Amino acid sequence: MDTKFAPEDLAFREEVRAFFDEAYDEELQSRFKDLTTFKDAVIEWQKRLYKKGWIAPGWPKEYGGTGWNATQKFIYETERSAAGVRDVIPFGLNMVGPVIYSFGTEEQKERFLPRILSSDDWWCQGYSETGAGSDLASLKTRAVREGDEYVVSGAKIWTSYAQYADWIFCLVRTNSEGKKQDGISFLLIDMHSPGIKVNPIVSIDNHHSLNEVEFNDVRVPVANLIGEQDKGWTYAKALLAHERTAIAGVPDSKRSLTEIRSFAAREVNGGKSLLSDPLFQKRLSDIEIELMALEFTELRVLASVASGGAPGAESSLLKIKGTEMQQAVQELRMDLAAYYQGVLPNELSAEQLGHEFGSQARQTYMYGRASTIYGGSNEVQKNIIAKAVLGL
Amino acid sequence: MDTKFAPEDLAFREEVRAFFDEAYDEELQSRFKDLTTFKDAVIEWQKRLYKKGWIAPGWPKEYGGTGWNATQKFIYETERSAAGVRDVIPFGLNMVGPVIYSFGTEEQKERFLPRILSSDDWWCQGYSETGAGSDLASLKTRAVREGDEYVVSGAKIWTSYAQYADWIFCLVRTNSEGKKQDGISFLLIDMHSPGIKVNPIVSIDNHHSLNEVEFNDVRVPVANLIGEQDKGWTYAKALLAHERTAIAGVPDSKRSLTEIRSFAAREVNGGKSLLSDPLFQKRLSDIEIELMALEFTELRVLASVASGGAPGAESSLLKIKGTEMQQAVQELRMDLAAYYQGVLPNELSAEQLGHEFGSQARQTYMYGRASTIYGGSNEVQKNIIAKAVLGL
Amino acid sequence: MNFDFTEEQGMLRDSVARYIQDSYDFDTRRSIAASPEGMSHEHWQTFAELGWLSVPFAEEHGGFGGSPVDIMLVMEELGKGIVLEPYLATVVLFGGLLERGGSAAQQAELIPRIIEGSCQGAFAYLERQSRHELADITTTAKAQGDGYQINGEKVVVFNGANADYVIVSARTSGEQSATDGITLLLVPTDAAGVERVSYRLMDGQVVSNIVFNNVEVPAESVIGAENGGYTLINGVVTIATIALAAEALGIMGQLNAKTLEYTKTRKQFGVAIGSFQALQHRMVDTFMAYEQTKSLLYRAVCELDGQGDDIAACIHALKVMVDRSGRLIFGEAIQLHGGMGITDELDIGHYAKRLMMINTTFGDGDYHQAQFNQLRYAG
Amino acid sequence: MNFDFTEEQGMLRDSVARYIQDSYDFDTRRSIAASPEGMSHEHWQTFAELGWLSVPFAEEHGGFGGSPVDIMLVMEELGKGIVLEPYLATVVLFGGLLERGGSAAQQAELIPRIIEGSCQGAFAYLERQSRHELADITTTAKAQGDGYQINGEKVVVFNGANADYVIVSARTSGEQSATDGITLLLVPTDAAGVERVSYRLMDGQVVSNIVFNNVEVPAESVIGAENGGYTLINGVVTIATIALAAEALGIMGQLNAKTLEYTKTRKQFGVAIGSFQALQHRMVDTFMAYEQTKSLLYRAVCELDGQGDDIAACIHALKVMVDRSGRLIFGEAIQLHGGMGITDELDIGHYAKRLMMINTTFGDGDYHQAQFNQLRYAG
Repeated sequence: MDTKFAPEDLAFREEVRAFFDEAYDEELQSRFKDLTTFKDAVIEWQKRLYKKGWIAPGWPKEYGGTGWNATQKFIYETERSAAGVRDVIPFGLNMVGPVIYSFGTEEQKERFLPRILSSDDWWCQGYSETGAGSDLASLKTRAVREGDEYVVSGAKIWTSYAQYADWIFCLVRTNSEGKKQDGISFLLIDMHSPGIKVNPIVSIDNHHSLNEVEFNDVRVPVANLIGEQDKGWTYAKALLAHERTAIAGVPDSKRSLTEIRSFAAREVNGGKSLLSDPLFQKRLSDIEIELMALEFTELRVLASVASGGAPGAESSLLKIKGTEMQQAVQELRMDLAAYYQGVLPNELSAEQLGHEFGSQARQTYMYGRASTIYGGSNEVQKNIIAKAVLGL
Repeated sequence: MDTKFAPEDLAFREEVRAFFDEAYDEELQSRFKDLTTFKDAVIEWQKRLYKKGWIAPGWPKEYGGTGWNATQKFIYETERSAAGVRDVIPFGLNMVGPVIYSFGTEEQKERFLPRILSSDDWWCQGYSETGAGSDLASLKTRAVREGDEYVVSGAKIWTSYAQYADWIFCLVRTNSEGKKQDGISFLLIDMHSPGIKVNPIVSIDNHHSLNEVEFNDVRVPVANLIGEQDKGWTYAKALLAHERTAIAGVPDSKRSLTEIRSFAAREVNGGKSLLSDPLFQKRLSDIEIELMALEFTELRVLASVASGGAPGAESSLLKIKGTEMQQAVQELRMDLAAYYQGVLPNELSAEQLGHEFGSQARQTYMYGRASTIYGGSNEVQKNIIAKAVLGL
Repeated sequence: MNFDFTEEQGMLRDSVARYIQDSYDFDTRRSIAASPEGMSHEHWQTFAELGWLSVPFAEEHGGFGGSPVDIMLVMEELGKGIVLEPYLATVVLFGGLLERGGSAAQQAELIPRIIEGSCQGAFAYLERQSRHELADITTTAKAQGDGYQINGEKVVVFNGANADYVIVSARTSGEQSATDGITLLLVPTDAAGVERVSYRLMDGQVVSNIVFNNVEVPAESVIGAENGGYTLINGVVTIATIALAAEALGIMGQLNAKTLEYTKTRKQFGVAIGSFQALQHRMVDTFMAYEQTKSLLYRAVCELDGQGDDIAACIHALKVMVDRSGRLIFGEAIQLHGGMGITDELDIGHYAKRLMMINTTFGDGDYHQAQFNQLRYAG
Repeated sequence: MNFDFTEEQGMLRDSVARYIQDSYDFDTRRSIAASPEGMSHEHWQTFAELGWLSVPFAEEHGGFGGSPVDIMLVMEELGKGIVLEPYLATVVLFGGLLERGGSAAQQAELIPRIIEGSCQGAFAYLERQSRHELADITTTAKAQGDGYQINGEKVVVFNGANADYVIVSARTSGEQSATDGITLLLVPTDAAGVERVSYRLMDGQVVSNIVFNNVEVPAESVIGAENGGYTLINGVVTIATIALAAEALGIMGQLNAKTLEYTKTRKQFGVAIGSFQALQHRMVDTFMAYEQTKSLLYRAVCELDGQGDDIAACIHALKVMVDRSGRLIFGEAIQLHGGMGITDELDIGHYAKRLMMINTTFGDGDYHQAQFNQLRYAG
């Protein structure tokens, strides 16, 4: 049992720090905050990572991955978060990319992977449907084969950034007989195809990142099918456990907690800082202690994956606890803002208002409510643990 | 909406206070604490109440009740608790008594009620069985009619004070066909009958109050059947809602909280009293605030009962919240004792040990775990609310 | 001892309930929220005609002579519709201060106008630094000639944008956070030196930051006694807290009912999600939280004019309970509505945002728990 | 970075696990708990033979030269059997103080005897008033001739009844709660003036109150430096806390496993109660609490000899987590066992009582959370 860093690990850490320090500059950061420049800023940042060779730590080296060991990945992620560097958009790099290199044809790999790595294609995810919710497999979007094409009709919902996307990876129903998990296929669909319509959804944070994507007889070449027809559920499932592990977001929660501490030191009530208030301290440490544990729970899962295991039901634990902690952090930050949490974005400047972070704290909190719903609701995760780990 | 006390209410409150002050004397109180004198002390105290005419506030006046209105009952219970006066043993006075005057024959009323009021008979309750648990109606103890007698065989469990009891009221199966709730009968059984065996159960608090009661072909006159054969479930159910309301025990929890405050003011850590510790204060007020609410929730239920309603599923709320609060109070008191909670009773005197209440605090806490299990577990209460109130 | 309402109270409640039901549906509310003023003068006028604006005022000024119970009943029903019109700001706070501390002349002039719906008011008490301390005041009122000169800034003033008058808490003596030395002054919002910057909050209301720049008011503008403002503030905030708790209760009831209804109809894995026991038990928890909040609200109202001496503790407890129950209830409502719960389109999130704003108004749960602890366990 | 154990560590763990499984069932434990000494010398001798008593000691004294990881593994397995023998008191605390602060002569004399099982020790640190403050000491040691005279009383001394020697924390200078001025002294329990009153705790162990009445010991009895006892105490309590957390983890694992098993077999309403979703989700919560506790324990062990500078915070956090998870897990275990859960007959309650005693040893969760807060957020 050993969590010491070797000298080469420490050297790597220095390299990571130096890179972020230089490449993640303030000009770029300011462009993330403005909706009109957001998309370009994301692409530019991801291209910088690509140039450095660090765009895909999770991929095998042969497909463009970094070839890092578990310790290096851990260091990278920790430093990224500590430096406040935003994570990459996951849909291409962490979701469809691994599916393509694991289950795609050679032609698909050659066609799609390079453009995912270089961020020349923006991907989005077409899993959820209105009627299905956490019962993902009951999806109804239908693909009927006609010659060399599938004709897709139906609708996907909660699709993040569909308004920017060049491609969408979809689960579609190609067969209605048998178990609902059978008869699902995994299709890659060009978002510029005729018959696709993107309907924006404004979310509870007054923001537009979610969408409904309609498919009206959209024609998709059979060459865009991943693996075998009707076997898409298998490919999707492999992805889900990885997604859940990533969702825990422990480093980001830790960083946010550090930020909260500095805010709380400045926020004064009745002459005393919130940070010196024992009840506030208790809320802080309730979270910090769980996060200290969760950080090691994640390491334990990663270590077991590194030694050949697959993230199984333990990833559900990470998802549940990780999102609970995210929400607790978001709530604490919002409470810190007191009544300034109520202000809408873009209403007044911080100077006019007399407060810095209230509006953003609330938006993060409100949108954060989704984290216990998406990726398989936390209730479904508990069902998974009950069945797979506890044998109930 | 009005919770003011009228002048006659205030006068009544004075009378109650004066009575407790005089009648619940220290000599008596010390006898409750010793197991060898416990039973006699209980009987003596209940006889004093009987003499005063206050033994049965819940009974109709015609059967020996006090004829108090809801306000008087509330005042009586509040003062009883505030004065630290123990409640009466409920099995005769609060449980079988009401069943007898509601559903019994004239002969049964004449025979049993006076001796319940005078505490000449000690009653115990024969509901639970090993295999049944919260699924009370699946009970298996069997009564077969032979001429003018039932022959009872089986066993009841978790029977409090069976070792002192003269009588037991039992639910027994007289018919195995149809729904499990049908075919149950309500029998009054003389504990001195041949074939009854009482097996003590030592509980987690190292105490003996619980028992298993075995029935080996015990012969019970048919005259001891309440109401109709096979209809016992109806009579038992009427009782259960009343039992749950009583279980909330808000006045006792309030009193215990007051005691905890005075203990906490004297308990010092690092030069500061626990009562001045903000985290301890938070635990105190978390409970006190819920109790302030629960006291009014109980009043609202009582008020609706007084105006003709029956305590329905709301009594389940009282049971759940009331027992949760009891356990929280017990836990706080135990934590106050720190390591002295570990000491077993009768090991050392308080003087030798250096601490007053640790052992008793732990015993109360440990036995208190039962409150969320008995009277229909809190899980079952939630099922009741979900069904009856929420319509799920 | 009884928890029944009088026939008159029942009629008042039904009147509000019916109006919300018939004339204030979610789409109506949405369009009012999108209007520049964040309220509808037309609806306000109807409130006046229905007599709701007269509830707390004495009969001599044309009021209904109602009790806190009446305020509670109105606010609970307004909560069910997340009504945007400034009942709290104008009737409970502004009107309440006039009723408690106003001179005969002030009352005679303004209360009838409030009742008829022609006068909007606000209470400017918050400052940038004050957070939850009502006495943390740096705005000053200096005696000058036959009156006062006011300087300073107030923030997040409810209904500040629509108010004809604002009552401002200013320091006439004492240290920054002293409860002594606070004076309440009535200021017309069109007075010289009053500058308003208005903006919208998440719950749809339009509020203002108000700068007072050498604003001059006559001596008769004082509400109550000079330096004696804190007692008045405390008194009106007590009633306002009960009003907000009642509004919150109305919201919680709606959230629970809507969530329950949704779980009965929404199907997953082939069955209504309301059939899942884990969800049932959580909905029992939200049901209990609602009932406990109602009990504490009733307790606070009874305590107000009862024999108890513990109203302050009761108000702190109520605020703690509203905060906790509110978070639990809107949290479960959003979670159980799944993806729909996090859309702007559904009403659930709007109920949640109003609850959040109520929680942070006059101090959040943590603040009030600390106050409760101080009151009950310190010293 | 890895979380694997060495082959040697695996063998050690298996050795303890096998023994508990084969030779320390619940009935055996029950009869040992009922014995006057609350421990079995026979079992202790076997522990010695199996080498467990040598784990933390240096090889020069015949020890195994083990690390905190080895202690952790042994204690977790002992926890599974709620073993009564005084491994913590004699090996971890008494032995740990000798190993850290004992003179060469003290070590050479006593450590081999601990390892062979012929010497029982205790650490007397608690006093009536001290609660969770290790430095709150009124027992005095006055220099006298070529040694010290000790006066005072220590309470709840683990293994005090069986100890041949006790290491006592006494004040040689400084104020009552000062961390400076504490001296550790080795005292034979048969020394003149040592009076023991022994009694049994809920977890079966026999402990003592020990009065020191003009007890005289030579200067060589000092462990470590005069007035420098606090650092030694702090160091050994850190290891002891990890040991207790490991024991607690073993217990929590057993409680979860037994409860899960019970819910799979116990039938109500015609089905196994484990099929109820509300119970399933609660058992997922206890599973997560167990895993989180394990993670924090591993973190603390890694921090001990790692590059981190944060071991104190980690130990506080661990104690908080053990307390919370423990309460949750034994609470659910009792609740889900229903009536059986509250009987003395079933092992569940005994596991619970040991967890409760662990929680209150060296400070409960609330105490450690306050310490954590002080360390991390104050100043």
